[in-house]
Amino acid sequence: MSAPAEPLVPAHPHTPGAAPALVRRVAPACVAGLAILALWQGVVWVAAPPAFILPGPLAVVRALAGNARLIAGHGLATLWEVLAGLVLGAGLGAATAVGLAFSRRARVLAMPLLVLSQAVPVFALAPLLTLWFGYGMLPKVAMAVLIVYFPVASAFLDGLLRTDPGWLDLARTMRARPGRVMWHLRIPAALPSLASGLRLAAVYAPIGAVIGEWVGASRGLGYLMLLANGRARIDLMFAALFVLVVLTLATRLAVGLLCRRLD
Amino acid sequence: MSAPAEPLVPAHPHTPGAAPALVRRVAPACVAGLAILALWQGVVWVAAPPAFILPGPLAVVRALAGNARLIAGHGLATLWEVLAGLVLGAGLGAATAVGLAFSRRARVLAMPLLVLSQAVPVFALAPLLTLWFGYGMLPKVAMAVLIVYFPVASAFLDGLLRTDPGWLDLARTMRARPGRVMWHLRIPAALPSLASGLRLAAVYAPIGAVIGEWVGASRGLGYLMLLANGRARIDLMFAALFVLVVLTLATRLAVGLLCRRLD
Amino acid sequence: ADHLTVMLDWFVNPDHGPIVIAQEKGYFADEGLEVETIAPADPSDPPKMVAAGRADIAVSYQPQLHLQVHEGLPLIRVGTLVATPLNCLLVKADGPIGSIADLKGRRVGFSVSGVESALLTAMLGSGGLTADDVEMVNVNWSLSPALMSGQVDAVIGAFRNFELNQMALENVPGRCFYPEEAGVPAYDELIYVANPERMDAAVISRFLAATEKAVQFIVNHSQESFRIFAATAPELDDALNARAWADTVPRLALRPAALDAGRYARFEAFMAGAGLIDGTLPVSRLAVDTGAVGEPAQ
Amino acid sequence: MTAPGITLSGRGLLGGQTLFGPLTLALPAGRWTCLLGPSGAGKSSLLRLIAGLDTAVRLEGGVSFSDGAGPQGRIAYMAQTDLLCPWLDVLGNVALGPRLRGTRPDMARARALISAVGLEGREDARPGALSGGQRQRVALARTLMEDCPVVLLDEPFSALDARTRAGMQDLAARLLAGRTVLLVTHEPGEALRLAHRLLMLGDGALTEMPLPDAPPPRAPDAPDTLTAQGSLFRALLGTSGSAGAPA
Amino acid sequence: MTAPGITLSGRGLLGGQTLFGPLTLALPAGRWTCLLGPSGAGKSSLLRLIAGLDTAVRLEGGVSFSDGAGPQGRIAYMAQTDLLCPWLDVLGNVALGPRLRGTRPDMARARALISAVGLEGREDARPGALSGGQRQRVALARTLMEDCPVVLLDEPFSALDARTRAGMQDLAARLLAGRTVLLVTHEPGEALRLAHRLLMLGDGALTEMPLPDAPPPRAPDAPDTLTAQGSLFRALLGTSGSAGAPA
Ligand SMILES: Nc1ncnc2c1ncn2[C@@H]1O[C@H](COP(=O)(O)OP(=O)(O)OP(=O)(O)O)[C@@H](O)[C@H]1O
Ligand SMILES: Nc1ncnc2c1ncn2[C@@H]1O[C@H](COP(=O)(O)OP(=O)(O)OP(=O)(O)O)[C@@H](O)[C@H]1O
Ligand SMILES: [Mg+2]
Ligand SMILES: [Mg+2]
Repeated sequence: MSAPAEPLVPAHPHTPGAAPALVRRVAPACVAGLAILALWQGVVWVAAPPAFILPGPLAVVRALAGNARLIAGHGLATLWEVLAGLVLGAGLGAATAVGLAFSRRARVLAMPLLVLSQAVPVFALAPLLTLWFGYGMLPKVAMAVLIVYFPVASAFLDGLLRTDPGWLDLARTMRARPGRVMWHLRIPAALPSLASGLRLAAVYAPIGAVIGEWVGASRGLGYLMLLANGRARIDLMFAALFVLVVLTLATRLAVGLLCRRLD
Repeated sequence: MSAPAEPLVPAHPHTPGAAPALVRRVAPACVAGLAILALWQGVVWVAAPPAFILPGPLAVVRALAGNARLIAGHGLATLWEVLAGLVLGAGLGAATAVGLAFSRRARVLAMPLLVLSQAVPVFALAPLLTLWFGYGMLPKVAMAVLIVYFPVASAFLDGLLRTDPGWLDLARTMRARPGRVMWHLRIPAALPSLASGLRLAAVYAPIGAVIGEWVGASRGLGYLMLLANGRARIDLMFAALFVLVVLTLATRLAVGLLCRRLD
Repeated sequence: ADHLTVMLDWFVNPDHGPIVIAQEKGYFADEGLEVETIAPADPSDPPKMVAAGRADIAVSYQPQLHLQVHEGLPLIRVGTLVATPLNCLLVKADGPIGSIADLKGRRVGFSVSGVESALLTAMLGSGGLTADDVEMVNVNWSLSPALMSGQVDAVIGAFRNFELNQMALENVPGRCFYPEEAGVPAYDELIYVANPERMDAAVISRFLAATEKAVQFIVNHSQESFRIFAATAPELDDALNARAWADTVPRLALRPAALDAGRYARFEAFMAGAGLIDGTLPVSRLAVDTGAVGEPAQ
Repeated sequence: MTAPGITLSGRGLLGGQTLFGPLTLALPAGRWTCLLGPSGAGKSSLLRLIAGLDTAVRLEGGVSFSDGAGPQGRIAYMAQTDLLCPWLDVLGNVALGPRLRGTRPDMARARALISAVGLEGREDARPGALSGGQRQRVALARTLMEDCPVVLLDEPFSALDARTRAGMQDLAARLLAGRTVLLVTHEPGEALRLAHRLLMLGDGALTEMPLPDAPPPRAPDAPDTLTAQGSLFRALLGTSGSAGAPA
Repeated sequence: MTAPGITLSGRGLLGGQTLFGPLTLALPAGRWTCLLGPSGAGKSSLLRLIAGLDTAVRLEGGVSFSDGAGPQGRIAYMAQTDLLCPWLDVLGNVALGPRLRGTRPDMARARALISAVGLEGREDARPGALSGGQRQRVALARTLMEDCPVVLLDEPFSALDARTRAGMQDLAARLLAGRTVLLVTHEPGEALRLAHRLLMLGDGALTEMPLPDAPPPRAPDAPDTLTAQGSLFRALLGTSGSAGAPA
């Protein structure tokens, strides 16, 4: 009797199936969107928070439709900040990790500064940022960069410090130059860790931009949310929040797709 | 001629040296503290921001000394929140990662919710949290948990999904139970990723607690900082901030030491 | 004793003097009340919590009340804490802004509230300007630092009893343009709001009576009352609060329960005119005098 | 526990190309089948196909067991790499199978196997502290610990010196007597010692090779073993392998 | 580029215990030295000590080169595991050395080596798509690519079938003629084909073994090679190894 092996244990999770990557990723996103809406409606039904604390999806959809152009404009501003922050922050973070991976002494000195950069709350930083960068797009991007930077640097550095010692031995007998070892061995071997950091950063970038907008802004979803909150337009605030969540999910999805190549 | 091999490429970075771990870790911390002070004084000298934006270290030390008991009391409150948040958040995050590692379908559904939990700004969440948890220590711990949770879950999950397929093949021929494979193979193999997540979380936990204190508090460093900031007691604010930074560094250091066993 | 949860608008500060003093001097206890105060970090939370039934009384702002009632929050003003506007348009005393008209082409910072742009627009109108003549920037957490460091030329949303003193202490003296002198109808900055569907008018009357006694004590014994206030928490005992206390005392409502219906009608009309609300509601939907016999809230 | 016979038949496709076959690989029940063949011929792939594991090689055909049941839970598989868990000590690695199944491992048996593979006293060592041959022996002990009716061994003795190798062969022959065993090896002498059936995979086809009459395990220095070894060796050197003529 | 002779002398300590020695391991300049010995005897450790790499074994003594210089940059080391980079294709792996030194790799040479090890046409394959023996040959090609006066090979042919193995031996013998080579192997026949000097590490001591008179590489089926092989095999089986008597 022919017995094509039945999987007893799930096969390697990254094994690609038959459908093209995009479809396989977009379908889940739709499911995900529905899941969020369902959760939301569920919370509204079960916990029954008053509408001025958490309005139901319907009210928010109505606000979304009624303020589509307004929200789109602010959303676009935030989107640019997110993209700029993500690219710059990831680049700086990766560069920092590589720099720190070279020298234990540098790590001892710089790690606290990295930690410091995350430990200082925005409102302490905000006046400094605006003093240096003014009120344009710069402080928002700076904030997104700051928030993206750390997980990328930290996760990538962890990976760079875990290079298989066998490869390092090999490099040593090959009389390799440290820079070359970094580029040809340690960095490629640590790419999965970089991907891990980037996936985290993708989630943090939008909230970073929004926080940057609180520092001082006249545009963006963060600004719109604060404004709507101040005007007791809770439905509008949640509509903007909804767009922010969608933007975050989309960023995470895109970065996730890009990162599959690094794993 | 005897030629004891000279290292051409740095040896494996985790190779322990001769000094005991504690000393090797505490000395850097002191160096780090000095580095931060130096950077701070440097910024004050070079950029010369007005004292109401960034006071010099001296003024802050004076404020620290003058308000030692006040700050210590608030610091202690925050410390408990941080510890509770870290333990709970890391536990929940690790548990989530393990749960999600079992099923691709669960991941597709749950990842967006995880992302959602990070994408929603505090001030939208705050009324909900207070509605559910009141004004005690609970909403602060909840906020720290929320912030710790995500990097732990995300990084650990990444690791759990990267198990060497060879081991999974072995497990399959051994007719292993999925739960056992998780416990005996996938989790141990992913511990370095968990460590990566925990190291990140250690940095985020204090800021999470502080953000929780903004949700509504009459204790804690976050409360003290906002109060001092609102009342332009910038020296007091920076004194509290300094304590927060030290607390964050200490948390990171402690978690880092614990995590060496996982790498 | 009846338990009463009171949410302040923000962290404890001299604006809350009457509540703190009533607590410390035992006036609440005298009225058979057990009052718990809670300080939030976001001033827009307390009314929501009262509307949601998580607190009995919230300290809020009159302009906010108009917005919130129009958005359907079950809220009503039951008393007054500070009976004048505190908000002001703040500039540097030695800066280039000598009059509102000088703001043309300048940058004005504001904080979270949505009302402030309406106030500013009205004030600009008194100087012959429109909203398009200035650039509005949300500076959120740092009103006075933004002004003092020259990032903006003026800020709206600063409190005259605080930010002025704060700037003086930093040796960057400031100057206020007062909304009520520049085209904005006078309003009550700080009010007590309750949920009309849940509130017990009699208990609230007793609460207001206690704070009235506290206001009297503060007005009569300004120095001593500040010492009592400052002794409640170490972080309150500083030079700024001492100065702010003195500037706050004359603005406290001497009759917390008293309702000036015309003031609410005028501000409702102003808000409608500024396009912040659609139509106007009767004052009875906005405010109530809990002591008025035989006149239940509608 | 009776050992089933196994038959794999069909064609192995790699990408669009045929790697081997169509062929039929029959493993007689309770017997040792040894598989020789040039590097890259598809020996490991055949093993994995029988074990029911994913391979890059697609089998156009099927695998059948003489008792009609599937491969589940009755195949012990020793891969070409040792696949030891670095976080477990030697004892833990040997007892991995029962642990993964959630049954109580027979620790006495595990210890006995460790000492049988010559690692007594190293029970607490981590794989990182073992030499290559020691690691391979731990993997062997782990496979023997499984006590399965079907055992697939992919070059299980390749990292061992002659003496240790002979010892391990004896051990395996003794403990796996009566099991259906498929042994992939590059050592003709090893195959001649252990095989009931000796197959050569070359040019995509299986060829059965002659064996001495004596039943395995055969003495390595018995005259007809040596004769067979000589002729097998010459046959192997004549096989067209994937290694080109050295330039 | 003249190949230096190398002498390692001293005692190897593992924890507090002596693993080997005191002994002197002399590699004659420009000659092949083959090292046999039971699993766990310390062969790989000796190799790593000569290469100047970290080992768990501490050498109480030293390594000296006949020309007085150090090991830097003139040792090619092929470890017991292949250490291929999974993100590089075969060509990239073979050309790793020059890349790491920042010099321009001689791609024609790399391709020639790949085809010499029998992997022509697989230049673009990733290590994950190679069989065990193919991976080992890529590692060999990478080592040969280094073109160093000193070459340390740790069981370089262990995963290869007899025919491919013979081809690789010929290739290595030809390309490494005149180099100082230390070859660790478990195959007596291999040692007898290639060695100028044949050493046995056993019971912590080095023993020199007799070799046929013909110079290497010797024909595997020459009569005195076969005779020597028989006696060496018997000697090896008599050596007390670390594997206990199978229980
Ligand atoms: N993922 C893959 N993609 C393409 N080809 C592959 C892949 N995996 C294996 N191969 C090829 O399949 C063939 C068979 O591989 P297999 O591992 O079965 O060989 P083998 O006979 O075990 O060789 P060895 O004796 O060297 O271990 C090899 O030529 C190999 O290059
Ligand atoms: N980190 C370590 N800690 C303790 N012992 C170790 C460590 N590394 C190696 N050893 C021991 O050192 C001894 C020599 O190891 P080595 O790898 O040199 O052996 P080998 O002769 O190459 O064996 P094989 O033929 O199996 O490869 C072994 O007994 C091994 O268990
Ligand atoms: Mg194979
Ligand atoms: Mg070895």
